Amino acid sequence: MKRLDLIFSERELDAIIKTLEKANVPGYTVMKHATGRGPERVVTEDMEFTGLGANAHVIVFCEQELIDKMRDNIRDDLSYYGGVAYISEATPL
Amino acid sequence: MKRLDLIFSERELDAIIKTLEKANVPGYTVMKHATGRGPERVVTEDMEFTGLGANAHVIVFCEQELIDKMRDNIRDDLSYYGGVAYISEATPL
Amino acid sequence: MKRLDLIFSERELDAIIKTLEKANVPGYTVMKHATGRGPERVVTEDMEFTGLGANAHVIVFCEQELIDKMRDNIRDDLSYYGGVAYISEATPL
Amino acid sequence: MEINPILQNVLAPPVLFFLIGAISVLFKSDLEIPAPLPKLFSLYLLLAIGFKGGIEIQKSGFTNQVLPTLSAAILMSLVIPLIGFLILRFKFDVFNSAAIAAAYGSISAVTFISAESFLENQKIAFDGFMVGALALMESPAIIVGLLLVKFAAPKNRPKSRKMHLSAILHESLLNGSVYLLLSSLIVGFLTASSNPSGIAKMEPFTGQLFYGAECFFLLDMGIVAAQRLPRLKNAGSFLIGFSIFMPLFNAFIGVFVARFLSLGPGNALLFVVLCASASYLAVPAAMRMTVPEAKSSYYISTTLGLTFPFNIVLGIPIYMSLVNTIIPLPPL
Amino acid sequence: MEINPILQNVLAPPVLFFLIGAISVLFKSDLEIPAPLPKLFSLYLLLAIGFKGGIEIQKSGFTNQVLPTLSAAILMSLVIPLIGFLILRFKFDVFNSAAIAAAYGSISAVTFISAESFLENQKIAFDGFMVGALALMESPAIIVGLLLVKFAAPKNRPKSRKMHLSAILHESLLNGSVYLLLSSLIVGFLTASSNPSGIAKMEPFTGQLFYGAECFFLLDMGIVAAQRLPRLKNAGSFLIGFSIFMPLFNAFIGVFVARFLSLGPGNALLFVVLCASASYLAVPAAMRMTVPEAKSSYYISTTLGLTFPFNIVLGIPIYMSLVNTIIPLPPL
Amino acid sequence: MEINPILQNVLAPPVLFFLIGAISVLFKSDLEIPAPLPKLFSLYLLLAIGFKGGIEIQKSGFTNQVLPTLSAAILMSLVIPLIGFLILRFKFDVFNSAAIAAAYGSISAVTFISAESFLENQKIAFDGFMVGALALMESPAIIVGLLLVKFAAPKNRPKSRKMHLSAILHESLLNGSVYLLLSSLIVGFLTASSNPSGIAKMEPFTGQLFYGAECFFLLDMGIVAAQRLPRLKNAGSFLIGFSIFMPLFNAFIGVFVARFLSLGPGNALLFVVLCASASYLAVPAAMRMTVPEAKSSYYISTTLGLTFPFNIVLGIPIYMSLVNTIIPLPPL
Ligand SMILES: Nc1ncnc2c1ncn2[C@@H]1O[C@H](COP(=O)(O)O)[C@@H](O)[C@H]1O
Ligand SMILES: Nc1ncnc2c1ncn2[C@@H]1O[C@H](COP(=O)(O)O)[C@@H](O)[C@H]1O
Ligand SMILES: Nc1ncnc2c1ncn2[C@@H]1O[C@H](COP(=O)(O)O)[C@@H](O)[C@H]1O
Ligand code: NA
Ligand code: NA
Ligand code: NA
Repeated sequence: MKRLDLIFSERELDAIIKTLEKANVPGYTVMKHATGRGPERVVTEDMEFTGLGANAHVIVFCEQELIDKMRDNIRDDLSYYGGVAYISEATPL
Repeated sequence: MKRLDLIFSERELDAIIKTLEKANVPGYTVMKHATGRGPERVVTEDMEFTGLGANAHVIVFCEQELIDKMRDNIRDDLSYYGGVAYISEATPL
Repeated sequence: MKRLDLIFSERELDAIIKTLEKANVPGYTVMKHATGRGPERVVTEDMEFTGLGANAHVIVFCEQELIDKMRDNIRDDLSYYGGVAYISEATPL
Repeated sequence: MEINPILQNVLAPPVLFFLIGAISVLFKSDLEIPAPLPKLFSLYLLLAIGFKGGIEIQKSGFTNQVLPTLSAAILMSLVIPLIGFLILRFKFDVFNSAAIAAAYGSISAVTFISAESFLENQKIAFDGFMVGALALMESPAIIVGLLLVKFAAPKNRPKSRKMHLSAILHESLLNGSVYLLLSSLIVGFLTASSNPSGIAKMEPFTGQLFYGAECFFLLDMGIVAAQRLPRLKNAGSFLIGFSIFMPLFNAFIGVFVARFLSLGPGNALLFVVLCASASYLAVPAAMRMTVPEAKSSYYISTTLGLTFPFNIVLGIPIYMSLVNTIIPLPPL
Repeated sequence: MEINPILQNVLAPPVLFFLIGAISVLFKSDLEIPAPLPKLFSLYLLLAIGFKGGIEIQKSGFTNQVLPTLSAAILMSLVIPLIGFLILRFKFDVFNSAAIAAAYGSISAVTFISAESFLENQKIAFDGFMVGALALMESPAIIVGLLLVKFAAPKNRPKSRKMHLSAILHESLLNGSVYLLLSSLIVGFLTASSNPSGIAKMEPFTGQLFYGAECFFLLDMGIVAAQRLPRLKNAGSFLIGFSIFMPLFNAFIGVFVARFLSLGPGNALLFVVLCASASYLAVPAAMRMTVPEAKSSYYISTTLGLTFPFNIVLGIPIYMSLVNTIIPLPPL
Repeated sequence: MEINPILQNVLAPPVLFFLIGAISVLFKSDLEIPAPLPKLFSLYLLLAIGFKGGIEIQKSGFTNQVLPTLSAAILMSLVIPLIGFLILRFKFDVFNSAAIAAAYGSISAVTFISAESFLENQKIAFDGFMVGALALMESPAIIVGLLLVKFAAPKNRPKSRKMHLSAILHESLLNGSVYLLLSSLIVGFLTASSNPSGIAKMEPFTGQLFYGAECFFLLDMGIVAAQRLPRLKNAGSFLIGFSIFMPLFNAFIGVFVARFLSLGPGNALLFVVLCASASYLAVPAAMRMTVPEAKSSYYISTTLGLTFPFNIVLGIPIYMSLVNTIIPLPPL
């Protein structure tokens, strides 16, 4: 099994979830209110009151083939507003 | 060292922490307010005001043997309300 | 690529971010409001109103060499208030 | 039934804000009241309802209408879940039936205060002790629901889920929202009896602010209800029908009980609304803990997505005209 | 221009709390208003502004000054972004220019209410229908900004970012803060016309509490503004100059329009402040969604880090003396 | 000491809500006020206390009782930590002793306002300038605590933790809660002197709402205190004894100082309460930053888990009877 970590602007969340659902992932977890800085040196803060929002961190545990299936769509999504995606190994308990 | 990721309903948190403490884990970290969807396609949202709450994400860095020791108890806990548990490799800095 | 997970008191966040920036990491993500327990059996809670705050969880995706460069500084930072740091493998999507 | 009271109800700020919230979801506006802000308002409303209710009960004392009304309220919250359970069993397993039935036996405090606002608007009197009925109707339905699970559930339920009576009482009486309402009621009662100057000092917070806070909370309820509504589709038309039919049915029983109790029109409406409303706070929280086999999306989507909006927007004026029709009928 | 009105403005609680917030950042105090508490206050202020504005509009009716003023307001929010765009294009690409220009064409509700507080302090009358101008000036600038992107953007913009008119209208009218302000205005209007008793019941929440909540929110705005300010350094002196010059320039145009409309000094100040203020809520949220090529740090640091504090602390009294100078001039 | 004032104190809404919160933990109710809502109330209370205090100080002016009282207050907050340190050193290392001692030298604003509510209830007059004493007693104890660490700590403390005077002053004066209280006090003062109409406009927020917000916050404090209490067990009976004995001891010194200052019974009680109360906001935050060697569970469990509830529930009426006994004694 793999673990996919996606970190991107909260505003992109609906698009990403749509991509995940379309690929039929077994599940996903979303953590909002993440802040951070990316390679463009823009610091994302949790300015919820401005409507800008912060980042979301999405974790998906799934098989490699599912990731391969989603790769292009996720990259598209992330290239729009920015964000990162990393894969690592994970074994179910 | 291993890294154990547990994601489950916040309402189950006390039970899981009891299991972790009983196994004498060196430490753990809890992140609340996670939302998500599981294999049963039920979307968990952060409806704190209804008392339902959202998911908790627990991270434990510990040795493999500890995980083996806890495995059955954690599986029991998770089979009650649902939730997922994954193990991956981790090296202390 | 590596994934570096840092978990420590929110009060230490500025110091850690300064360390990361000095090492010129490509980016980082911060999640606040994490709670937990460490080896000293002190439970950290989110008592924001007392000014104590909770823990922060910082994730950095970067190359091994960068981690080697930061190792001593991060260890210094963490030895002050406590906290943990673990490295694992990660592949960009 | 005239159209006027419905329109007048809809044009009150709390209902308008509820609709605004619902419409924002419909139109995909990104209006959002992020957690835990709604919790602030739900805690505040429970505290204020309880506190004011306690004062009213202390003031009015235990008149001879109080005890029969409160007993009838408890009775209704024991009977309604049983009826609901029997209906739901046609389509659902024991767990889901018990959980949904318990929600409809219990009450919604915000529906209750909407009915109070409606009465104030219509200048119809009602008594403070009705808050006592509100407080007393939260728990019994939970107990019935859990007992139904305990006795009707398949025998092979895992041991860890066997419920003891103590656990059932704990879930039904010490549930956060039940506990806050009940204990605020006691605080209000004690303050009124031993420290009346405290009432005036609390008034700006629990009294004057109340209506506005209600509006703000209903704005969020509108958003949440509209988000839940589409999930009802998966639940099927049986459950959709149930979430409209059941409140009407309960209202119908309720109005006859109110008549039997010789309640005035104001108290009668509140009694009927308590019967007709369904819980989306105390019961879901308790069921999630104790009956994880039940799908939370069922008991949340019905109560929050359909029954609550129905009661707030159409139900209350409908029940009022029901009360106005049935209560004055000559004795049988 | 005398120093007195500036000092008097600075010594009002909302401005003092703003300064306290800003100074806390300067002195590295760990004072913090954690998310999402500021959102509570921004939602509350929008709701209360809209509600009170709706009541005022219903009360005052559509006098013959209303329509010309509202039309002029819309016109200004269409013209200002065009001028701003032309200026910004000297230094920035189409995306950043359009986003920043839209922010300056739109308005800041908190600056508006600060001007109202200033007028009340100075005992200068103004009309409730100006809130209508506030509400109407939020969206057009967003539309202009997005149209500028649509037509002036490089042709090789990826397909996924081609904007349809429907998307533009959606972003400009259903943006959370625009939607809440507009719909609260409608609620206020409907309440005033069909349910006047609701006004009194809302008053403690939307009226009496307002000034204090404004202070609390401005405390946070002071913190946020002071945190954003240093980021302007990276943006360069052109943008720093722009964020002071543009409001002054807009105020200058605004005051002549106000004179042309024969507005009294109170309404004139509010009109000028609407022209001079820049949006840090609706526009950034919309631009972030639709023009990700624009750097959010640009349109946030300028509006929130410099223009907003400038307007709150110095701008309002300056505009007042501008109004006092220009409006009474003999006709040309 | 009669039982009556204690019962009367316990039956006031703020204390009742505190008890409700504590009991909810005892009974394992899932009542919870999620973060960051408690922060909203703690910020609000500091802002309102400061603002109202500033107004009172401006109104009353600097009578000839003000300066001696404020000086005595500062003196007490310098002396108490020294005494506490000497006592604590019997059992704890320098770091823990200094941190705990600093907490007891500093003050708890909520204990102070509970004492004010108690006095209002008992219709005993007190002066607004006592808020000045509150504000001035927060920082000196932090300074003493940090100086104790600086000079008494083992010489092998790592270099990174060597504290400079500037860092000590920063922690003690720019700590979020100290800063907000002090600066709100200044805002209140400035508003009262230069902009009196602002007072009336703030009154609903900082005045009328205060009592209710205090109740809501105390509900949470009850929960938090009861959660912390069991952790005291690990700390041992010495620390448990200390957290009851130390406030009583400080109250005892305080009442004689109050007598020496010829304070009236109201001001005397407030003075005594300031001496007897311990900080759970400013001091823990500062100590956590600068003395990580000290166990936060020690200085939090004692102040929040035992001393605070003791003062709120039993302490205040006890101190009142102490004041009533000692103050009227014939001069020595
Ligand atoms: N190397 C990284 N490690 C961890 N998080 C990152 C990294 N790069 C970017 N991020 C996160 O992704 C968000 C969006 O980055 P960007 O691609 O610059 O828009 C940032 O705000 C960070 O939260
Ligand atoms: N494959 C998965 N990847 C990430 N998170 C998951 C996955 N499956 C379930 N979850 C999380 O676990 C929670 C409980 O899932 P469930 O087992 O369906 O009750 C969900 O709400 C998700 O947050
Ligand atoms: N073994 C562990 N696994 C996961 N989180 C840990 C572990 N040890 C410590 N932590 C986190 O690090 C924080 C600080 O720990 P400490 O080093 O005891 O101060 C704790 O509050 C936990 O959130
Ligand atoms: Na019911
Ligand atoms: Na403008
Ligand atoms: Na003290």
